[in-house]
Amino acid sequence: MKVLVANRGEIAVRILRACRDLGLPSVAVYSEADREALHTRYADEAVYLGPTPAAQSYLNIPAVLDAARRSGARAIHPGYGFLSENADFARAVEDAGLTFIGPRPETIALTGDKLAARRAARDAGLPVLPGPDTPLTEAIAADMAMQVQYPVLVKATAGGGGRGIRLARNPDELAAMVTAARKEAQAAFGDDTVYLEPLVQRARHIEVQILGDGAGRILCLGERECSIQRRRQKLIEEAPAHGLSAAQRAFLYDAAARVGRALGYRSLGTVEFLLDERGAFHFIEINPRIQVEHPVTEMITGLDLVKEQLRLAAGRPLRLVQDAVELRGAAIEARVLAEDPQAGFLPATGNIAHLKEPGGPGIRVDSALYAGMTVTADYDSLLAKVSAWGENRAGAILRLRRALREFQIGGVATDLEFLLQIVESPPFQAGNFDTTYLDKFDPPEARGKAALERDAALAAALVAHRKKSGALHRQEENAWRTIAWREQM
Amino acid sequence: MKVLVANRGEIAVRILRACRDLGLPSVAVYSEADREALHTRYADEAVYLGPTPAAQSYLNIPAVLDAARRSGARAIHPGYGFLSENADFARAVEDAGLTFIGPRPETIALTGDKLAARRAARDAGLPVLPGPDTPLTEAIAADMAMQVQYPVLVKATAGGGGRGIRLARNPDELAAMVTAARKEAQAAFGDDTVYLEPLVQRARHIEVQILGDGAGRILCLGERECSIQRRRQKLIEEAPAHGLSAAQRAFLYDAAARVGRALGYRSLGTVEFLLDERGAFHFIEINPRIQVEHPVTEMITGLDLVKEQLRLAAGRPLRLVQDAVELRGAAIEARVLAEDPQAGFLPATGNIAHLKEPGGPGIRVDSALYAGMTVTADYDSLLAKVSAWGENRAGAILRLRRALREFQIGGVATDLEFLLQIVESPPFQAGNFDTTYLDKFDPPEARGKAALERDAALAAALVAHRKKSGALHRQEENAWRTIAWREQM
Amino acid sequence: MSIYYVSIGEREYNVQITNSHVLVDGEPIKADLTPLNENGLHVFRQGNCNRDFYLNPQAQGIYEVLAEGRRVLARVGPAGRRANAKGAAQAGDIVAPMPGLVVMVGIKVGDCVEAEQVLMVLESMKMQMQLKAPFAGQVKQLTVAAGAQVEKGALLVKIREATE
Amino acid sequence: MSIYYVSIGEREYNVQITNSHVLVDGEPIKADLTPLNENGLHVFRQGNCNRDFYLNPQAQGIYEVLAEGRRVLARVGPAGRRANAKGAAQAGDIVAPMPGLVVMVGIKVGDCVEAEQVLMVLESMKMQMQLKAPFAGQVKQLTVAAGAQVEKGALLVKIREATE
Repeated sequence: MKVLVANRGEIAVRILRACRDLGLPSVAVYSEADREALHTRYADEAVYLGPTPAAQSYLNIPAVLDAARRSGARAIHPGYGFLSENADFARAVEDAGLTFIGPRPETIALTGDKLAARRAARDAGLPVLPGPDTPLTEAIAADMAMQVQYPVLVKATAGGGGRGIRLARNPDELAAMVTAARKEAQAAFGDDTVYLEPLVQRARHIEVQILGDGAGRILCLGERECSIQRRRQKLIEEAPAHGLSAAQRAFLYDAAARVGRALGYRSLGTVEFLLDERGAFHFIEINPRIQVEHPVTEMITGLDLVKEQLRLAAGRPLRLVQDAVELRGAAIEARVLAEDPQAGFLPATGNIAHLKEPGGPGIRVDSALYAGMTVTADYDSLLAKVSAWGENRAGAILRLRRALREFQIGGVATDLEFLLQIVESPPFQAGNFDTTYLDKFDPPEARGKAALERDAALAAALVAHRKKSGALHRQEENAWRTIAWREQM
Repeated sequence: MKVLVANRGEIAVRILRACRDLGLPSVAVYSEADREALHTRYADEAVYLGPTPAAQSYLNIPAVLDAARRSGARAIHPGYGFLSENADFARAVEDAGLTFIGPRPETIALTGDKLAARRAARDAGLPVLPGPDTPLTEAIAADMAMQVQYPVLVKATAGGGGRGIRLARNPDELAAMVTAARKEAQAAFGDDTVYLEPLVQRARHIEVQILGDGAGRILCLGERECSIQRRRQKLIEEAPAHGLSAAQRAFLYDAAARVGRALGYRSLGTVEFLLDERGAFHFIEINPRIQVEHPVTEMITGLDLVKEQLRLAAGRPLRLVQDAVELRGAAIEARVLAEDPQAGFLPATGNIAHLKEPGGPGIRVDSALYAGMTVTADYDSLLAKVSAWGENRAGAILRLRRALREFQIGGVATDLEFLLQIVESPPFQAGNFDTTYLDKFDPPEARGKAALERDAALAAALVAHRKKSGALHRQEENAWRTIAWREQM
Repeated sequence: MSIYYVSIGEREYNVQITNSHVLVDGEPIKADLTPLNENGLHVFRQGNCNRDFYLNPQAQGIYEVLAEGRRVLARVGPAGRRANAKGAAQAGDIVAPMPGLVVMVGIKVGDCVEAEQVLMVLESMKMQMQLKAPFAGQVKQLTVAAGAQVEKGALLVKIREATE
Repeated sequence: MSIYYVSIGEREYNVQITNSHVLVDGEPIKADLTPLNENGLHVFRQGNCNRDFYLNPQAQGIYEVLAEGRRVLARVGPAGRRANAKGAAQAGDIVAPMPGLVVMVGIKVGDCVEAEQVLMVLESMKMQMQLKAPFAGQVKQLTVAAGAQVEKGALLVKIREATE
């Protein structure tokens, strides 16, 4: 089965690695900006899709299908983002006689409509947040504004990735927020349908990984916690979620499996819940694809989720029974982004002139980086994922901290220091956080900051001096070395 | 507890990582050749030991003790090699009021004398190869030459690392091999005592990892197989050993624990056995230190062996009971050496101008490499260890293969291609090998070798051409790109 | 002897370098910086402490310094002349706060704008950002059109107080 | 047009390069080599296949090429002149087969040696190697003493057949 990976960056490399591990021939696709990208060099073949804008390349359905046809690929893995949640794409792939590595098109369509997914979850007996089952307009909002419990969220039914969501704090704000959310949803998803959902205060984001065979059998591969978010973007994820009781976990897994069975779910999926202060779960949505944060589940289950997807897509049955799924230890992932915390987390670009990825016991790095790579503003800002496994959560945190300190990316601003600050913060270490943790996050000044800055100033002056002195510098450097040397003896 | 790591290279970095994970302050030591080595930059402090030759630096006991005194270290971890099996060093460390992270000096002395270790093992009820319990001289050899079963090994009692061993095939060879072994042993270990041991034909090398608290409690952390050796040097190691029966495994663990208890063993140790064709184990020796190949045990047990050593050294009790030790999946390690297979595996040196270590699911890299590092001939040739975990042996092999293909080290010859050839060879994959596997190993010509060489020739000519054309080359390159581009569209 | 003025954030350091020693703000520092490769990786040695320092010269005398998981931008002023950390931008000069694509331009030269009025929208890595007028005034210059790719720091618009 | 003779092992390739195409042994090849950084990493593109090629120029026109887990040494002879893969060493010239330390020298200039006689011992990465006389003869030249550090390929001893 020749597999075409309709994606780029770390997830394309991740999927191509699984293809290699299974001995499957692979095809990468690329846009003009990605002509030399690592994923094109990792695959057996690489096919050009189109110009740099995603709409003309990675989102261009005819181009992707044509690449599959030209390369003789028999199956398409969409990764996450791009076309992964596009039911029309999944259908077009199947109509072309190819295998879509993911849920059935109708499942993708259903999960893509948040109101429909909510109805399906409720029908399957899952706890769902109260709220009307119908789309909201400004007129309806005005009618019901006084009956709503505030604060309340206005959410796009086609939403995803934290976009198309607005918070209304009181009846006066509601109509305006409906307008704002509809406008953003229209721009982002081409669909301005929105609905109401109560805001769960101090909520934790807990999600369950499921794997289905499409014939009613569902495996539940444990949960992940993704409460560490900045502007609704997950930043640090872990498995398992800390502090859940056995009863909570049993409830969660049962709920996830139930909705999976109800949908006859095929391939990987994630059932997302909010956990409120009182310990109750509320279904929010289903993500019908591999998640960015899947490595933490792989680390605690010992499974290779992409390999399982590929095996199922090749027509094999589910390999495991639920009782054979054993969870071991704890794993935490941090997302290394090309965003500059010192400049309000604005996207950063540049050439990665220097790169040193971390290693050693318990560390896994997923990236598509290489020294010399240019980070452009064309796609998203995820550079790498660092995941750490430990016998328990505390051990995983310490290893993650070690790995973040080892990671060196020169030439482009990243959030590495910010990730370190989170990982080193006592509330995070104590597991005392919810999805609003980063809203109020104000790390103390790092120990030794003044000395480090002085040393950095000195080092920069020395390099500038040597640059100026040109040929002289070797000589002077040797003088320097001799001095330092003498002082150590 | 401030820890001084009396070693260099990957194992020094490995131990320093464990110190970071436990929050212990650390001290590196270095010779003149290692002034900028990664381990000096990884530790909190770095202390100069002496000139480049190991005898004046890493083997210099007073210098190491002085470094500990000057830095205020409270414990010393010797790693493997260098002073790790030197009982005098362990005693000197304890006499200086410091903690030696390893077995008691008397245990090291005993295991360092292979005849004494053999007696101890036999007394503990372990199966030991037949042979006189006394040292051998040429005169004794001449007397007994006719009674010996050939082939037979002449081994140095102080031996280690595969040195000081000679094979005698018949009575006529025996005396000469005794002389040769004594000479090599004297040169290598300063002790020319040798003894006789029957050669076990088609043997597999199986070893058991133990961890003792020094008070009689021994944990048995599974076995490793290290039969893939070149000239008695382990090259690929795995855990668990494939194809053992439950009864064999129970016998092995019981034997290892028994000798460990008999010695009141403290810290990490490895009990080595040969497994003969008929499925019987024969004790050969005990290694009183962390092994190069410990990562495979860490991967299947989920334990961090160095952290366990450090905890025990800090006075904590053993954390686990035997029943809590669970083995999961399979792990295989390959040693990346600066040795040139195309030149008879002679050591290679050079500057690592380009470096790309592998990553992704199931891969662990232990190294002290960095781009720009100079590999010298001063110490041993181990550059990096690549370890792969899989749900089973076949899965681990495929991932290891993927990682070896990803690994790029430019500027110094390595055995990477040779490792790939082994990992890809059907007998290795089938588990059909013994310690002589590499003696007769003759891999088939790689698929696509001719095309690859032609492409390499073309690429080298292009680079030479561009170098010659100097400033012109950008322009030409662009022409090239345009052509290639056009042809793809 | 050479003197450099180095700015990091709000702080400025005076670094004096001679062949045998350095002074930072007048205080002698025993330290040593040795390149490990040609890409900018160095070891910074001070006392018994060896540290990886990555130094990457960028435009305008700015050095990116990575050390111990942190990233610092150091602006080195030429010997004997103070660095100007703020640059020469005037109030009302709107520069690109990030690299990206101009997806919308809502003004033209000569327009009068209100304070907080959206002038244009930039997009980078799927994130959109509105650039607003810092005060009421008139558009004196506009350097880009929708569809343009801009670098961080590029001057996009000049607003000046209306001079009726 | 430029012509290069490239030797890999026993095989020699004739590479012709013009501005618009290359021929290898007379056959046109559609391929493209683009540098990815300044350290020697390239992408080699041929048809629908992109491959990492690392190219590292070494002494004497030799290029180290890493690709697909393999390492190849390619000797590029200057345009129009064939490379000599064997070099100019004569029989009886003993060169260092590996870099290392000379730990013992058992001969001096003028000594007569037997075939297989140990001339000196080299040590590298804890491995010792004896260098032996290839035939009986006389030591004409000795370039090192015990304790010397030698590079791979360095001439250590010249043995010539005894000319009694």
